[in-house]
Amino acid sequence: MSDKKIKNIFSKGAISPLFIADSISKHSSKTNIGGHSIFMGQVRKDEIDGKLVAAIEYTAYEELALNKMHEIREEIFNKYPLSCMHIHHSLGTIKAGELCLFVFTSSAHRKPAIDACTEVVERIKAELPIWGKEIFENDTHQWKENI
Amino acid sequence: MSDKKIKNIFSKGAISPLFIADSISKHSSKTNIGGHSIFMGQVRKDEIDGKLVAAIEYTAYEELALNKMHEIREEIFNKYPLSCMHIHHSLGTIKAGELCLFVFTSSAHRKPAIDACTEVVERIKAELPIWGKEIFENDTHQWKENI
Amino acid sequence: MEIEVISFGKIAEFIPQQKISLSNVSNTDELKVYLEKDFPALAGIKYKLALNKNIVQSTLNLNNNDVIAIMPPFSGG
Amino acid sequence: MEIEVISFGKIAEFIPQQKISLSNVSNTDELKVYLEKDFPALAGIKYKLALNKNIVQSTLNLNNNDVIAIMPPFSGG
Repeated sequence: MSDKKIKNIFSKGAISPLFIADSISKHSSKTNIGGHSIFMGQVRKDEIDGKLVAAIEYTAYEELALNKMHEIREEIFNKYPLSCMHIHHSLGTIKAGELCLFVFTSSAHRKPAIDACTEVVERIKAELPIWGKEIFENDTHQWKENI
Repeated sequence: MSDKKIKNIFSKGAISPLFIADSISKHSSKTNIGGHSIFMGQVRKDEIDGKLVAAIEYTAYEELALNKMHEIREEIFNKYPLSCMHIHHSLGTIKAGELCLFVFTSSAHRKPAIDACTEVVERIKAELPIWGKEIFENDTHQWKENI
Repeated sequence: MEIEVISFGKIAEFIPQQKISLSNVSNTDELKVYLEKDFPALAGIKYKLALNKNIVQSTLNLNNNDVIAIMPPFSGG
Repeated sequence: MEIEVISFGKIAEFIPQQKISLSNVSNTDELKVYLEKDFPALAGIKYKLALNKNIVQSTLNLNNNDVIAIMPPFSGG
């Protein structure tokens, strides 16, 4: 593994659209970029057995997740000619309609940005030790499982 | 073709990150959405024969482009279970580092949003009568061609 | 018959918008031959025609007052 | 030897963080048998172990003061 600094991807609470706008703005000085790809995960108000999901409470094994994300980041940068990659995942309680995941990749041409973004999203869901507890409007809960 | 209203995708000048943030925010009330995919095109400061691209000036055969975009939109909505799709393309002079294309798709689960976004970007580039004139820093120009 | 010609991108640099009176030209294939003779620069480049705001896929008959657009390869996005 | 056990997600609802003294358990495979006997609810669900912050792919030997995490299927994103 390289000696690059391990970046934190976690922050408490929902990801705000203004944070995303700010992140996009910061790339206007990188004039070698031609394409940006973004994926955002939003908490759904699913109905399960007649109960509505009010929020998802996210917890993680943070140190393991950050190590794993670091590995994924290195592999993706080796695989695709990317200019940048930014990942943010919420912890704590995120209400239905709010954003809990933000993946942002940029490259000179569109294809690497798009392919890397998709691959990172898949790997985050499959490989990072993060758990979502779906909290229903009546305060009962069930644990989400990625399929 | 359906009788849905033809939407305008064109606007003068660069697409601002705040416009994108606003567009994202508007989806927080759509609590059946679980995934959003965004593609943004940014003008590159390419170096061509020793000259740097300062801006791209976009023109379009607007009526034909909007009719074609309407067709593409209908086909994409028939092909993927999308909640929303928003497309914005700049006209006029867009400086290097600024955004000229914004494609935004949303669906309950991630895959349709991601696949539809990618497909729409490809089709916009291949099928819409839009032309980019690369203006160099010394005021000469050349016409861009999508490969 | 008279048709209106509009053009875009690099083609607009040498074919300005204009009305053209045609004789012995009845369809879009014949029009291409006519245009490439009248505007030799057109012969060397790839282009598509649109007839009354529809892209011409295979040859179409022309009528008086039709609008023909001459379009170089697209480069949006 | 003594190991520390931490747990996550739904598993944290029935296995709280704790120190466990082990005898006759030397690797992660034997630990799984031990845990599933001590916490029968674990036997019915899918889970992975991590040893000192590394996901256990195949059996690993245990040492005194190791930290074992018990993790149900991930559901981030």
